[in-house]
Amino acid sequence: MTRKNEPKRLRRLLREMLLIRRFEEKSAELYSAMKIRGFLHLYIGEEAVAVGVMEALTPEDAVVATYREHGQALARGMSPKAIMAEMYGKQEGCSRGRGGSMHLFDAATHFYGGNAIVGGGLPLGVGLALADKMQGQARVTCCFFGDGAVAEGAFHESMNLASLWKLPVLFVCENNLYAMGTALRYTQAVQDLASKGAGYGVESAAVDGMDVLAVEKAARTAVEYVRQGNGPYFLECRTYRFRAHSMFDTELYRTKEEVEEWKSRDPITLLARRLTDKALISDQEMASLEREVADEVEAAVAFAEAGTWEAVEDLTRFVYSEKGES
Amino acid sequence: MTRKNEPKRLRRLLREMLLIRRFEEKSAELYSAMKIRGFLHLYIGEEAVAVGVMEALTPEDAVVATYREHGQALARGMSPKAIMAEMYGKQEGCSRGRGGSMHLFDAATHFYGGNAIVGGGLPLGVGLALADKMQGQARVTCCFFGDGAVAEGAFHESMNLASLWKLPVLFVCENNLYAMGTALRYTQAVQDLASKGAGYGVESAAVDGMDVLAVEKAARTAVEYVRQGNGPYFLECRTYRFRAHSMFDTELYRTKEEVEEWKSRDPITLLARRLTDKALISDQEMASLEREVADEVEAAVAFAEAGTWEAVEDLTRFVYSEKGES
Amino acid sequence: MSEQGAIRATTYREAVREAIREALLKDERVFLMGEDVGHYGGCYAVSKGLLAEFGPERIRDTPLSELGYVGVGIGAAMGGMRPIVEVMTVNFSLLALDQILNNAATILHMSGGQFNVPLVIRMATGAGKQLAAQHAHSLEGWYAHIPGLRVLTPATLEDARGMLWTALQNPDPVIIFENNTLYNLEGTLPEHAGPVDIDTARVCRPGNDLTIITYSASLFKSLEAAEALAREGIEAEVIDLRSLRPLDDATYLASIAKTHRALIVDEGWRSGSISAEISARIMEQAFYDLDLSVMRLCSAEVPMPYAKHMEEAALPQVDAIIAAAKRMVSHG
Amino acid sequence: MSEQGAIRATTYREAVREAIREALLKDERVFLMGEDVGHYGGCYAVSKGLLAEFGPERIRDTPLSELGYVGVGIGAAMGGMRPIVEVMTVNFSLLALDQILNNAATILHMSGGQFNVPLVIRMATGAGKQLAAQHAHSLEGWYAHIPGLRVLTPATLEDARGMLWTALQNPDPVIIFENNTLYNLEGTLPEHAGPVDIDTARVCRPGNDLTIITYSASLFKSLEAAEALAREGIEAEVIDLRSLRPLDDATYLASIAKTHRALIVDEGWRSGSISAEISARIMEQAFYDLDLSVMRLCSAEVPMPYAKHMEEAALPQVDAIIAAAKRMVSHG
Ligand SMILES: Cc1ncc(C[n+]2csc(CCOP(=O)(O)OP(=O)(O)O)c2C)c(N)n1
Ligand SMILES: Cc1ncc(C[n+]2csc(CCOP(=O)(O)OP(=O)(O)O)c2C)c(N)n1
Ligand SMILES: [Mg+2]
Ligand SMILES: [Mg+2]
Repeated sequence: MTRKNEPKRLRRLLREMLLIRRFEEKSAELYSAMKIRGFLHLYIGEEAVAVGVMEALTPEDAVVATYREHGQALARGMSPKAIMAEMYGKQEGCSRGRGGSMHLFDAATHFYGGNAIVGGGLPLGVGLALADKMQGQARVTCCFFGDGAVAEGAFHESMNLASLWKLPVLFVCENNLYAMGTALRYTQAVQDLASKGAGYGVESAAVDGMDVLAVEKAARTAVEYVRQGNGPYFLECRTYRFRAHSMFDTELYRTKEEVEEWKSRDPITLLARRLTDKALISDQEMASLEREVADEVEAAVAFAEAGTWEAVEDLTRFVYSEKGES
Repeated sequence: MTRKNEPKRLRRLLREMLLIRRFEEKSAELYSAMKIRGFLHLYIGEEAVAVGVMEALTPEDAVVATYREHGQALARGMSPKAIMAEMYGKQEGCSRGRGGSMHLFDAATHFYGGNAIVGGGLPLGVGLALADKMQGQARVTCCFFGDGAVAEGAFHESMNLASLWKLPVLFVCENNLYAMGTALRYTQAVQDLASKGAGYGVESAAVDGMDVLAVEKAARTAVEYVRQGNGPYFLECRTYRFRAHSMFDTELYRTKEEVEEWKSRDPITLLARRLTDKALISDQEMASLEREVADEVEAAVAFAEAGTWEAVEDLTRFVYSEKGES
Repeated sequence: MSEQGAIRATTYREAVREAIREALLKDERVFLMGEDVGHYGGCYAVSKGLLAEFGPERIRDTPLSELGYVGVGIGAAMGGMRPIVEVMTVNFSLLALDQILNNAATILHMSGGQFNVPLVIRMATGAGKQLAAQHAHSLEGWYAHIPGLRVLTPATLEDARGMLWTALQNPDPVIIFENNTLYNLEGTLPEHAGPVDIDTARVCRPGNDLTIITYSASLFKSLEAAEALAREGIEAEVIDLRSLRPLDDATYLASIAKTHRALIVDEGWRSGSISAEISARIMEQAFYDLDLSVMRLCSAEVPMPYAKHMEEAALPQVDAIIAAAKRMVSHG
Repeated sequence: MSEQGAIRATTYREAVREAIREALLKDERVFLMGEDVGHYGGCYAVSKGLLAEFGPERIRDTPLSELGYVGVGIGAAMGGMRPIVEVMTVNFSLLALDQILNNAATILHMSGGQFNVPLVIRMATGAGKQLAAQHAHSLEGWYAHIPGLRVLTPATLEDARGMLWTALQNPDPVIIFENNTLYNLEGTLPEHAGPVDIDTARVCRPGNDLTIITYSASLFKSLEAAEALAREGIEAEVIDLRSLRPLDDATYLASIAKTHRALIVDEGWRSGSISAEISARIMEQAFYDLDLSVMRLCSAEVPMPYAKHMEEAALPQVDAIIAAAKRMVSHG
């Protein structure tokens, strides 16, 4: 991260957020067009979290995410084509069409899934970190989850285990203030989530999740701490989802005003403004960024459209490993 | 609790602890004699906790306990006869011989069981408190559990729910430093258990669990707080079990010295000494206390011996309620 | 016009909502508790409007703490309330299974009959919406293994409307499984439709050629298959089990005594399914009534795939029912 | 002297310990994790001495966090280790069932074959020690319902010694159920006893008059019954299933083709038991081989009672096996 390359880097971060945004806007359209089915949870509004955190990780690090994981998957560098094909249910999808939107997986980028049981990914993440520690690997496992997951027993048990054994886990809580339609104030006696680390002896911090650079900075501190063998770190990113929880949500539980207020802090606009203010990006460059991203999304859709259906005869594959898979 | 009656009250507390002690010593003998079977978890050394806490409760309050619950059951005023008969497996037992040592129940004294899933009683206790609150009852539910239970997700979820809904629960953690054979330092990243209340906004305190008067005092403060509608309270009682975890334990995990050191703070000796020091009990009185207690234990054994076996034909009773039981 | 009043159009979802509303109105000990039941209106919109009508004490949003709040429901039931605990789907209920099996189902027995647990748990179940391997399993038959529980599977509007109250009158824990594909089911109910029994299976369509035993969403596939079979001269008797624990053996055995052929259609995974139990019972109790062995059509033994064609292939479908029935009839 | 070396006296407990030791010695990716496996030496003394030999990293005591550490085992398996996770008893494993079913059993499939979970979970199971309703259930047959898992039930010393290594070579999750009444079982094993297959059932005693299908601790009751029956001229073929998922249908079907009578002895609750599945399969695949319907002897459908006489009455016993066998033979 030399000063010289910084403008370029910032433009890349902007591009990454933009790709998530446009990819998901397209996904919503495709959902309405019935090309994508099942549950579709959009990350729109929260892009700074995935992009900022991922920037602090190395390609060797491991990632565990939730059902709202398009952002993480894209920021991780997974192919938009494979993700889109997955949501189409095509065998060219990253999970061969078996997983859908909630279960994106990619061994190549150490993306250990899309887990759709709230809190279900946390013990997994701790286990990956245990394996790394026992094998003497320097890898960090970054585990994303929502504010809702903090109430689950899995959170409690995972935080304690990771701390007790000083494991290299970065717990990233995406606090968007709602678990589905239930506001944090109805589910947590103590709503300052970052304060919960103390009960487990886990170093913690909270950060503005709408500011990608703030997230990145906090994540770098956290990753550094973890990588040095100090044990886990709990990073609360305060963010907001601009869209409904899933495509079925009528959003009775929050006001338009609240949504609008948060939208005024759109992470993409925030970074774009910063770049234009400092004249680090021209209107032309901005337009070409948009064009590139649009092309990439279009290419993903084309790939998915051209994808093929797995043969029904293969239905019971992957229940057990095939020979030579171990 | 007038000053005048205080000596009498202290002698009663001593007697209660002594009853637990002698009852359990007898139980251990009967276990060796194969009269009692299954798991038998002795409370010896921890008597001050049950007796001190129970002293702060009213007869209307509810109690939820663990598999190590002879002490709570006796301090609660359950019949030693019914408890002993239960451990014999006789139908005169408090749970008709269906439950055994780990599952003592008694509707009359609001004793909601002996729960043998570690942490399993906590949600139950919260639910009883919720029912009371919704029905406008002033009752407190007192829920006992061990240090081991604190690691369970059930603890986390129960603490949060009780605090969120401001329910009248007194959480009493009997921290005897070991969960079976695993020392607290191997299971908790943060070993100051009372500090865990903070993460849930639950008022908390720790107390010397070998001193029945200290326990009582702390419990009175806690019960008062809860009864006034302030929500739950978490009381950590620091104590020690003098005996093995259960009758199968070879105690490889702790030193004789450690056990001896704690034994030097035997809660019964401590109170007895205090009483003799202040000349509130004479040697004769002490001896007659012992005799009374011995008689009571003997009577319990005689009752259990004389008890009868439930007919095998009734095996499948109580899987579902019988008519008119609702 | 019957004494139940005029006939109105409604849906399965509304029928469940009406049942909850009625219970809340009739018995002040009743309350509804679960994730998103209040402000969100229920993940399947079942409880929409109830928060406004009954307030947050009785329409109680919970944190994501399945083990915790199911246990709280058990305690509240023991404490004199009549909770209806909603778990979003049976897949998440595994987090609460310890409380369900080790407490709800055992406390009456462990306490020698002293404490019963009058709790109702409602859960969505079933596949069909491409929700994949953590949201689409049908474990209701699996739950039916547990002594101490009653397990209900309302398929019809009448049962969606009527089973809840009866369950609430039951002194012991009852789990009601609502198949997620049924919520939009349309039909009619009398205005004052009320409680129904929860003890017996129901013959939904009479027939002499074979008996199709099924429950929940598969009932409609079975009825559709039976119509198609009828056009080819095969009359299938279709039985809706309604309760998976206890099973009403008498109803299906009576049918088999007449048809001599039994086909079970079951959305659960085949091995260890409730259909295995039914098959075993038929053999034990009606071996000599059978012209040929009982057949089972179940879900493929695979975590539910996302892709539509794969999900469809994993589930028992109308065509497969028709084909199986024809094979059975032509055989005997 | 065979190539397995000299025959030595041993116990089931020691056989399991030796299996764990061997795995730890042979493969550095293997570690043992669970409650009280280290300092306490294992709640059934299985892992006694291993902490001293292998240290706390590889003999890893866990907090009471079943959901958590089973999930950690899954993650560690995905991360390249070969964990042996011990859950004290199957009763407590319900706390971890979400991780087992929704993660361990589904991740290979959900990931389209990318991530397998080479995890072994060991649990004690079974009744017989008056441990009552939260410590004494036999749910191994219930676990066999779950696609993606393999479920093993070693009954013999040979299997206690040999199944673990084979399970560790399996790329997918395996659950090994050890019946708590077997740990003290005495017998002999060759010095170098090693891995055994985990795919097939075993005919433990040949016979022509009826087939007794069983597994785990009930094997010994069945063998005892068979001896008694032999004294009355009835030769029972006794089959130890060994694996409950997958079931080795071929072995018991071959036996039934010969005996025409099948009795299943199963310590699980009857309704929805693995014996129901076996009964259904026999009917489906060997209907015309049967002289009479398959019989099941299972546990009474009751949370396990504490009192000794009641617990005994709840379980399938030798006398009942003998009586059932006689009834079946005299019938056909
Ligand atoms: C154990 C479990 N319970 C319930 C659900 C249903 N559900 C899916 S997402 C969700 C809300 C989760 O909220 P949060 O953790 O804050 O994440 P967010 O969706 O806000 O990103 C719920 C209740 C589930 N998937 N898993
Ligand atoms: C969920 C669960 N896991 C494991 C056990 C086995 N077990 C019984 S008691 C016990 C130790 C509990 O320790 P603690 O909570 O400190 O209570 P203590 O026995 O010291 O009173 C264990 C591991 C159990 N009963 N339940
Ligand atoms: Mg959220
Ligand atoms: Mg303890």
